[in-house]
Amino acid sequence: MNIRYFSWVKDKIGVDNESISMSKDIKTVNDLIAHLKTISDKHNNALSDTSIIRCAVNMEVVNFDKPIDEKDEIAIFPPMTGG
Amino acid sequence: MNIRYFSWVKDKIGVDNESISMSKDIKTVNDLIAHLKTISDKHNNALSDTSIIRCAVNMEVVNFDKPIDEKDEIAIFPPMTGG
Amino acid sequence: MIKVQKNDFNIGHEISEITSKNQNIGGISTFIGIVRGGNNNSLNSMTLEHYSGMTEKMLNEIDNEAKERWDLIETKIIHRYGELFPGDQIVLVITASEHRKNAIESCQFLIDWLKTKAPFWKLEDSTKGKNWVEEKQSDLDAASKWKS
Amino acid sequence: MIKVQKNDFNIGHEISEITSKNQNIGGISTFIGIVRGGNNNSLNSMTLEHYSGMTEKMLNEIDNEAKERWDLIETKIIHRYGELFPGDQIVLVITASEHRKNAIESCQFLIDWLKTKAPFWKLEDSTKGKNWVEEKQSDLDAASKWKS
Repeated sequence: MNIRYFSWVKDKIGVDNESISMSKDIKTVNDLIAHLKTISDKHNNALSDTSIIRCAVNMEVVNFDKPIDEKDEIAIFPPMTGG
Repeated sequence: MNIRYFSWVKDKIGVDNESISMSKDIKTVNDLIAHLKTISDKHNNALSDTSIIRCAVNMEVVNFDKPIDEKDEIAIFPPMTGG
Repeated sequence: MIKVQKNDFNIGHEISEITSKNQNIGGISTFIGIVRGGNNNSLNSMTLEHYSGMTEKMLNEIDNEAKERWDLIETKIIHRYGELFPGDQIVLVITASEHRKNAIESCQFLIDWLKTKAPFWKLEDSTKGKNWVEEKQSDLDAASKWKS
Repeated sequence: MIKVQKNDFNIGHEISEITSKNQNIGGISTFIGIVRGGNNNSLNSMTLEHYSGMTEKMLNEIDNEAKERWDLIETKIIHRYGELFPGDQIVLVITASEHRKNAIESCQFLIDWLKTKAPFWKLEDSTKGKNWVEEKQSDLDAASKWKS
């Protein structure tokens, strides 16, 4: 599963995208974030405060209880500041 | 006293301005309009429905009880439709 | 700043004049009023009559009131008069501020007030003949919501 | 219509494109967002990162929603990305309608939504270093008032 990062989430993790292997335990965005936090201190630090983390599945911002699977395009980023 | 007319008030009266001699009876805009209506049928027709008549004294829209005197610049017109 | 003129205006030029002089603008709102034509519209032309002198006075008053009510860096009102044709620009309002809310609200305020407070009268010349445009209740309602 | 681009835009040109194709426009509202500089501002540049693909998707969705909620003849959203400098234009919203109320309200709606729903992130480079701009509560409040 490929995951894209933007803004300071990208800066803190240090890459703008990465592939992780899916496991049966990762059923929702919540599960994914919990898993990502175990990868490294950088991941844990970047994703520690989920109140300022947003997730898009297939280019649509979703709640963290959203079910995901391997074919989904996942992106994780801070609140958007367009305009 | 010089009076300017605009829009259909001007069209109905037939002139865009005219001078009338002030009398002691003309103390307010109301008095002036009552006087103007006696000048001709055209005046009477143009000014018959005061709900759609506005008056500016010295370039400021006023209520019809506004006192006026000979030095004032008077204009009579329909509701404005700018913008 | 206000202008009452026969000539057309160019929005790009008018905005540049503002942005070139002010470094702290974060948002610019504009409104352009246009003579509607086309479709089933039988309008040939629209002639704007105005009360020269009073127009400038009223526009300056409205402009100053906007600057008192909102934190604005610059404002501009350009209102044309004379004979205009379908598609022609009638009026331009520009408001510039640090934060967008002030520009957006004051731009709406200015155009709402112009509709009922600026001494212009519109004579439509259409296939049905010549007709002075009447005041609209919706315009009075729009203006009245800004009463302070 | 939406455009996501690195290049600058010209408001006069963008408006002409709309008015030349539509004969029944009575009012055009626009909003331009600009990189604030000057005064005590220590900003060197602002870099807009965006999620290519999702940006176009979101802008199209917002644009379509505006057309559903208001009677509009045409809309245009142009949003830039990349490195911008104080005074540079960031975003342009144009809405055109027969009657001004629809253009004015929908223009405000669009810019309010862009602030919190378009996948852009702003990196400020100032004398204090580099800093990602944080979401503002005032922007969330502005967007939430349009919830249908």
